[in-house]
Amino acid sequence: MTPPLMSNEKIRKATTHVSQNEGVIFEKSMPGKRGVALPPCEVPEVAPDAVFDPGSLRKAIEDFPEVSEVDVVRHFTRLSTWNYAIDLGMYPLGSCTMKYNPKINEYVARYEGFAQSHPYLPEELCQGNLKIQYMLEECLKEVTGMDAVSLQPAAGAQGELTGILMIRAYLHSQGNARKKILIPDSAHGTNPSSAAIAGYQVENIKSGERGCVDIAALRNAVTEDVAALMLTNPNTLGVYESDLLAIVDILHSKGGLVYMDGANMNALLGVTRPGDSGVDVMHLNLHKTFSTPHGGGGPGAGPVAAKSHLEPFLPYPLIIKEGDGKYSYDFKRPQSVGRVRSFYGNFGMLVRALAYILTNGPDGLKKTSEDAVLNANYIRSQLKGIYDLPFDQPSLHEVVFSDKLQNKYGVTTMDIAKRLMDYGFHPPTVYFPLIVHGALMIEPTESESLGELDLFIQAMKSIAEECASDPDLVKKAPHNTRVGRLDEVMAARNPVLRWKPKKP
Amino acid sequence: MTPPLMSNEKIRKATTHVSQNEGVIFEKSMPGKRGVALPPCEVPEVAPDAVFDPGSLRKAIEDFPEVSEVDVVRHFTRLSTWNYAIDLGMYPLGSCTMKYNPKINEYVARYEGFAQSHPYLPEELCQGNLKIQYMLEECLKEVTGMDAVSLQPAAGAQGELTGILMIRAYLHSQGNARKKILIPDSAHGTNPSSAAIAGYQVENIKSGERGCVDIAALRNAVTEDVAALMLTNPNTLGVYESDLLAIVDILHSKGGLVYMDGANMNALLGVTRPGDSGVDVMHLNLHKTFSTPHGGGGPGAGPVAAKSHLEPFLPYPLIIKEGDGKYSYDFKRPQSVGRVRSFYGNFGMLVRALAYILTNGPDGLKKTSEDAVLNANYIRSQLKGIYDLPFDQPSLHEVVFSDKLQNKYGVTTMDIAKRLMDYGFHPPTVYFPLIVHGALMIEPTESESLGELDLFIQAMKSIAEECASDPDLVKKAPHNTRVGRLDEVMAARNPVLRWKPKKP
Amino acid sequence: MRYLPKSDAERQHMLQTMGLEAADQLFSHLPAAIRLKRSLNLPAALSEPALLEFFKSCAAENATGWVSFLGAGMYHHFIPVVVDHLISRTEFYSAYTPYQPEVSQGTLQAIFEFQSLMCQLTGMDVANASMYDGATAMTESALMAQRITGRNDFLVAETVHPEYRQVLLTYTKHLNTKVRTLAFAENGQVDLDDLKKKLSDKIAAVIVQSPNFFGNVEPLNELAQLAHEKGALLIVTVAESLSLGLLRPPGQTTEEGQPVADIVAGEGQSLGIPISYGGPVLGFIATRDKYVRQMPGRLVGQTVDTGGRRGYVLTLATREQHIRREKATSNICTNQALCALMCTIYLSLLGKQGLREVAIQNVSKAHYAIGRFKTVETVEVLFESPRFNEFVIRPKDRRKFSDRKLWKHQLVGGFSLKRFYPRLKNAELMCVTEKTPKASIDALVDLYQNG
Amino acid sequence: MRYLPKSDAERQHMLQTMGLEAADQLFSHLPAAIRLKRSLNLPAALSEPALLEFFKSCAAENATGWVSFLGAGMYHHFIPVVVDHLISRTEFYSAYTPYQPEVSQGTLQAIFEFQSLMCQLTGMDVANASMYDGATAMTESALMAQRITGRNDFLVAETVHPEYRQVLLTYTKHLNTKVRTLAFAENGQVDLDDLKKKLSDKIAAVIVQSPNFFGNVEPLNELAQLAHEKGALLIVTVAESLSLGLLRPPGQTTEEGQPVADIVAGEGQSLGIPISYGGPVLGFIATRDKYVRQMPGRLVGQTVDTGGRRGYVLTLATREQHIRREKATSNICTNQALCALMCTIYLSLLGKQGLREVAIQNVSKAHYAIGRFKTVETVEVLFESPRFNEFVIRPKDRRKFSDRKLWKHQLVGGFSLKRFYPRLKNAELMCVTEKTPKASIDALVDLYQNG
Ligand SMILES: Cc1ncc(COP(=O)(O)O)c(C=O)c1O
Ligand SMILES: Cc1ncc(COP(=O)(O)O)c(C=O)c1O
Repeated sequence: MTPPLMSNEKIRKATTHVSQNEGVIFEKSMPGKRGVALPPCEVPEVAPDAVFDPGSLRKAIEDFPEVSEVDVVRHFTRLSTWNYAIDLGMYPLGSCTMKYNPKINEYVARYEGFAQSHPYLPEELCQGNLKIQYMLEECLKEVTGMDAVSLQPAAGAQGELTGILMIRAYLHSQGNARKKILIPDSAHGTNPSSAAIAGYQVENIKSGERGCVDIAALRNAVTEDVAALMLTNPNTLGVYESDLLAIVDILHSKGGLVYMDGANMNALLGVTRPGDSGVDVMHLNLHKTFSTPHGGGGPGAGPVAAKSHLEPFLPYPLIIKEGDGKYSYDFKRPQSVGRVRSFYGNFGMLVRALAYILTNGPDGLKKTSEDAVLNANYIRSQLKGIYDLPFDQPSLHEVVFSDKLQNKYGVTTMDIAKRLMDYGFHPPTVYFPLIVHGALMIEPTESESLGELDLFIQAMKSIAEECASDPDLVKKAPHNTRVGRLDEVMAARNPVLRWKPKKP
Repeated sequence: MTPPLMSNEKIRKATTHVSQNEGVIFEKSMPGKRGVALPPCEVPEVAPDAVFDPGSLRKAIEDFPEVSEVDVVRHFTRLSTWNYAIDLGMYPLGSCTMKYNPKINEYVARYEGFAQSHPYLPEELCQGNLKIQYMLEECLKEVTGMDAVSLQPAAGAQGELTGILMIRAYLHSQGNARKKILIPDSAHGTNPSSAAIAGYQVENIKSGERGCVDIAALRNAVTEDVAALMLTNPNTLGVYESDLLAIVDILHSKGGLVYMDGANMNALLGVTRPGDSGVDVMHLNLHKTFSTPHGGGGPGAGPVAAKSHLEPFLPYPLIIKEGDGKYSYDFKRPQSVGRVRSFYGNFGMLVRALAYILTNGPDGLKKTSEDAVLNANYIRSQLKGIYDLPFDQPSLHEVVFSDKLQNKYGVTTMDIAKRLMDYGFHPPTVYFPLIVHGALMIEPTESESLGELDLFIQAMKSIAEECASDPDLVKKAPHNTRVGRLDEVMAARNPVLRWKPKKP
Repeated sequence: MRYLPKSDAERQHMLQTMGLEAADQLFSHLPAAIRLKRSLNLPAALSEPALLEFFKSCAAENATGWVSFLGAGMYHHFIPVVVDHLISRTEFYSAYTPYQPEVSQGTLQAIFEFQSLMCQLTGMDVANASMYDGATAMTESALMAQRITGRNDFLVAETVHPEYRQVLLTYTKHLNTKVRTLAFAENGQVDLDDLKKKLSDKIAAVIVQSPNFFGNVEPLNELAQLAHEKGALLIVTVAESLSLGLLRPPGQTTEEGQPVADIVAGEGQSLGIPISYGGPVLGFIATRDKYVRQMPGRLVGQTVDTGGRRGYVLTLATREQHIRREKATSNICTNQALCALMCTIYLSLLGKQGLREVAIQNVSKAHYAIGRFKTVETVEVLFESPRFNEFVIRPKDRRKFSDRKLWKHQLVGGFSLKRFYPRLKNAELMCVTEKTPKASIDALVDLYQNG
Repeated sequence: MRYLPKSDAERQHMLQTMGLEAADQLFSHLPAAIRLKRSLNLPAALSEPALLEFFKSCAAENATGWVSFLGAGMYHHFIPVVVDHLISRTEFYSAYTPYQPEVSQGTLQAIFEFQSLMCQLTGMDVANASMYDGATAMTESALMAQRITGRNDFLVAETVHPEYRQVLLTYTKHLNTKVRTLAFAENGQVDLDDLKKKLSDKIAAVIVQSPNFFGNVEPLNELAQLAHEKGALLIVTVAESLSLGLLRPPGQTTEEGQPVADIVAGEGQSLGIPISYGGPVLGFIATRDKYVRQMPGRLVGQTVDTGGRRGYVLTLATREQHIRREKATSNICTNQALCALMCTIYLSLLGKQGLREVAIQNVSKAHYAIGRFKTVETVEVLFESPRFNEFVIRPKDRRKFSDRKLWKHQLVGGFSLKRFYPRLKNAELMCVTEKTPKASIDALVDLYQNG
């Protein structure tokens, strides 16, 4: 094994340091330990078998953890130190918009008045929550240039499904729900998957030479069978679909609609509004553009924004502001696609997103997009030539390189990604979009300082040199993490998906 | 340089992992960056030179940081990851009682009603604060067996000073403040220092063969010049001064008093009360026994507890509970030693300490001491023979070994301490108490599980083997930390105590 | 702009390295026609104190600190502060999905533990890394049942949470799927006769909730037997997952070794997650090993690294949208990972004994309340079958007093069932948990008694 | 017992390895006579919910959310939530004093930054790692002056915070030290004639506060000249350290190159630390290089490791009690490190511009209030010399309305000076900061106006 590399001239951003080991929580269990003391019950305790048929009761849960509060705190604190995090450094996952999560947002979302409010509180007793949702809807309408918003979808993918279901319901109301959804081959996997769940056939359209929608090909593909085009814009190459107006036209002229995946809106705040280009419906990822934390995989929030002709089809309930300034829910939405999740969406995320918008204001949001685009272009300009840039279109918020120049040394994108860990960075998104072979998709976001960007660029350059001078070093990376490269094949071949006690 | 050791058979508790580098905050500064937006001023802004003589105004502060919120969050988050912490593992610093800091205590101390309360609020408007202090005083009286408590001292050392000043004032009121304070040579440095600040000569008394106060020597030393004996009990060897009753007698019979350094009360909760043994005045370290966090060096709280004859001399104000259940401050304390700090002590720490006591209750506190003593004795029993135990008296909450057995390989206590870092532990207290040459003072506290204790024991045994088999490995430790052994001599010879911009 | 770590001079410098002069040029390739030519019409930026003030005032417009008897899918339970303390570590909340395992072992191991705990709670072999909420978990497990059985239709008990049923409809009504409801019997449980009548070989799954929407525990063994006889799966949804601390896990076989639930899908909010107006909460799905490849959502699996050290990775991704695209088992991508972490911490703290004790406190307090209501002549207690912490009452004359009267005492009454069950006009679903003070129960009952 | 991570079986096992049977045997060597033979008479253990309830009720007995005009040494300033977020990292708050630098670089570098910032703010060469509070910082700097000058006595302005002066007395009255007070002139500043009269070659230091207890800025240059002429040091204490963002740093020399303060010792609470009923707060001492070996308290210094990498350690420990024992410069050991960290984070966030702007907002709002009070006929504004954010008013007839009347409006008036200055009966020290809403100032003035 290559000896782990300490911080050195090459590796400037990081070094190595002691890191605590820790087994799974079950391995810390010891009969009789407790992590919580309950208050006394206040009322006479009822024996379970006095209420339930003994057959419907469970025995003590075998092997369930028994640990003290100290054990729990140590366990999860130690685990936490094994993670990379935004507050530790740049997290350049393309398409993920890993921006700074403001602490003030975490603070306000935890106000008791929000955190303890029950979704079935009478409207009069939760006007604050209604107001927040209403304001956020107004803000998102303005940012997108759309006419109506539903905050219900729990994440981007659910926003997509909701939007496509709305398109279906709309077209159905026009007499024909149609059969197909067109999706560029550069799209995120959730797009085809959402379209399929909405009952549509998916037809992939090949990207043109420049990585964008090929207008001629699109024109051919759009028939009366096509319900809609799902378009990511800027697309997953970080490139603005400059033909958007024409694209919209093509669809509309055949009675089809345009759905926009707004996951990449971080490039466009205050710059251009999809609604103004004729997009019919779109979703936003509040956990990308609007800074709500990713939480190690979720929760997010994927509001849907639509033009007025689609408004009747939004999920119920909608929020209305009455003449007297009071807010209420409107459940009587006969054309609605229905409910896509219980209650009102991931409300806690909505609070955070509104806090983000109010803190930034219109100028701040615009500057945010400008800086995000500036950062991506700066990286691009510094790494171009060192890494292959498969599409030379102007970049917005992210830039996609490939491993082509490194392949000749037997090094792949995955190796480069792992080696970046030794340099103290989280890797970029890899092997996506699928239209780029060996893609390295880099989205710095606006949260990176020039210093951090320069460190990243230096690391990428240094790795490119290593690929030539010592390819094995890169291929065997990471060396400085607490575990080496993990065997994903074995995990899938012989799935161990839960802990079980060792057989004695 | 020895290559850093990864987790292996020997080193079970830890491995190494990437760790972010970070310069000082000034090095991240860039003119024009900001970390805060102020609200508008609401009133007309006053030009400073309209109020102040221009000569009394400052220019912009040269080289003061200009950074964004993101920079600040990253900076301090990265720094934090360079620290060891209780929630990462055992922190066996002897005499420091590094126990678990309950999270609930942090939570309640931050209630706005406490955190935002001004010390000059009229008593009627801060009854909650008065009640908390009153209750804590009552609890501490019960735990110590003393008659009165002042919560004012900010830390243990200030508690000592307060206590000695009270002794001086008391003796003075009896006609003669006397000249000397006797202090065993095993005492913590704050004891002689506090006595000196209180205007006393310090006379060291040599510990007896068994590490405890030598009764005969003491009897000789106690004259009419002696104001008091300052006694740590259990002493800094972790040994109970079994002759306490005799010691008290000797002092009292000559008109002297007994001050007890109660820093080690974690051994004695519910077991024995200093007041019941005749101690006149003592302090407690709430940041040791009562779980308030150490904060990287403070704040703490060092309440003083006294017998009734010393009560008139406590710092003012005292808290009284009136007949109607209202609380108030009593400032009219003509014999008081005066005020030792502003306001009412480290109130936030008092809230935490009371929360700790109320959570544990009487049984929990006793069990706490039992477990603390059990843990120390378990370590002792496992490491005895492998490390030299200079004093064979029964241990309470801590055990003191020496490096005698390792010296023959050229390895010292400091080397062993540093090598423990590679094993994922914080080192014990080293070279204290002074009466043990090369002391390794180990206080596990009750917060350690059997698993963690066993890992520690295994690490200590493994290091002992390394001392014999590969002494250089130990002498050059630590190897797995982000910086190697630091040059303390250079730091003191050529002090660089503040950042300055590099000269261009 | 305090979130933007750049000075104007730095921006200028960066632009210059690219031969640009102004940031606007970065967008110059966008068609002029679609550029926004004005500022966004949004409120001006707020300082931090002003922001705090704003949200404080919003929060104050909600009833805060009141005692509520609302349950119906979201439950007020006590959550130790340790949970929030730990999830507030930036390494947890600001991390992304653990696609790169070598720098994400903390999240991965925690999810692995979550999966393990959910298996223990539900009596199943395998559980996924989370779903959006109980409603979508149930819905996606229905789609899963379609894939497993190759059948299309569902029978859903009317005692399943009405909003869960609404979501199921949303996800299926455009497909060729029939969703029929099963009536409830007088004791509040599923009407077995109705089930027998409606079961057929078109039915992919029978879907019930237990404890059901009225708080009653369903006769799962009987339901399973009937469903399985016709080749349908039994999906058990659990909205009050704390009940799993006391009740027989639906995934466990009967005493006779017969399978009961084939999929357990539910809502984990009760297990350490603040109610937060209904979201973010925690959907979960657990099933048997043989169905794992039909499961939606992420899964973490154990593996080893190059040095043979144990580690964890996302696995079986061929089920998922980023690999399988339109053929994926689900479109879910971002899930509710942080809520799963809360649940993992909560369950670790409560532990074997604590979880059982809390469950028993819920039963005890609810039954205390039921007992009290039974002494009130003007109130009827409906649905006499075993209950966990919810029950239905029907005041004979609810007009006797208004909700407002309760509000004056900072009490919020139960959930009015007429919204979803017009037949049950005037009936209210009451929830009593370990957090409901006895004094509030007494006060509420007194108000119902005396108006 | 949730803080004790051991089962009874484990305890038993551990005891057995030592040949013991019961934990009590661990204490059997203690004399029986002094063993406590009963349980401690303390309240029974509280569960977490009960504990929260208790402290919530205590907090609610304090006036919460009111607007107060109290200052007098503790100041209400806005603190960004980032400060608390960061100090809540367990690696900061649960760490010990950084005696072992290789595993404590986070704390050490942060203290080094704190020292650097305090030097910048005070205009001094060197600052220590913190003292308990402003009062003890001032007191210990007085003792330091004794060591430096070899002299014994002090002249202390009566406009120094009265509690600081009380602490100075506590620390010195048993020594052979005379502490005399300096009167204040009609404009609120130190009476220079009184100073001239009282200065002698016995005086170790002249001690003043600026802005002083009445809010007035002292004429430091003149004071320094007079003190230095007689070989005394000038100690400047600062209670409202935010003023250092705007006012000339006392450590800076005059335009003519003359030294002003020799030691600056004060209270840093204003710089990011919650008021918390007066503690924990943040004492600091800064001085010139030449006096560093007489400084009390910890110091962090820069050094290198075996590989030449930059690092930080505690240094110059030969001044301290653990090395020098009775000859140490101070007995301080535990200090206020976490508060120093808060201050470091706060100053980093505010930065060069922000700090100045907050200071100006304080001046502006205070002067707005002064202006408003000057329009009230029945109120006199005392002490006409430059002020930062505090000022003294004297209502001609304070009986016109009671404090209770203010309280009804959730306002708390100024600090009544008669407690420390019987001569100033009826006078009140008012503090107005950036946090005081204009509306509250207006409301207060109106109440003084209209009774
Ligand atoms: C372009 C794009 N579309 C859609 C999604 C799906 O969003 P979510 O993960 O919130 O479901 C993502 C994010 O993963 C994305 O990057
Ligand atoms: C035995 C003993 N006495 C006194 C002290 C001083 O306490 P503090 O650091 O709180 O001033 C300490 C702690 O450092 C100690 O261990």
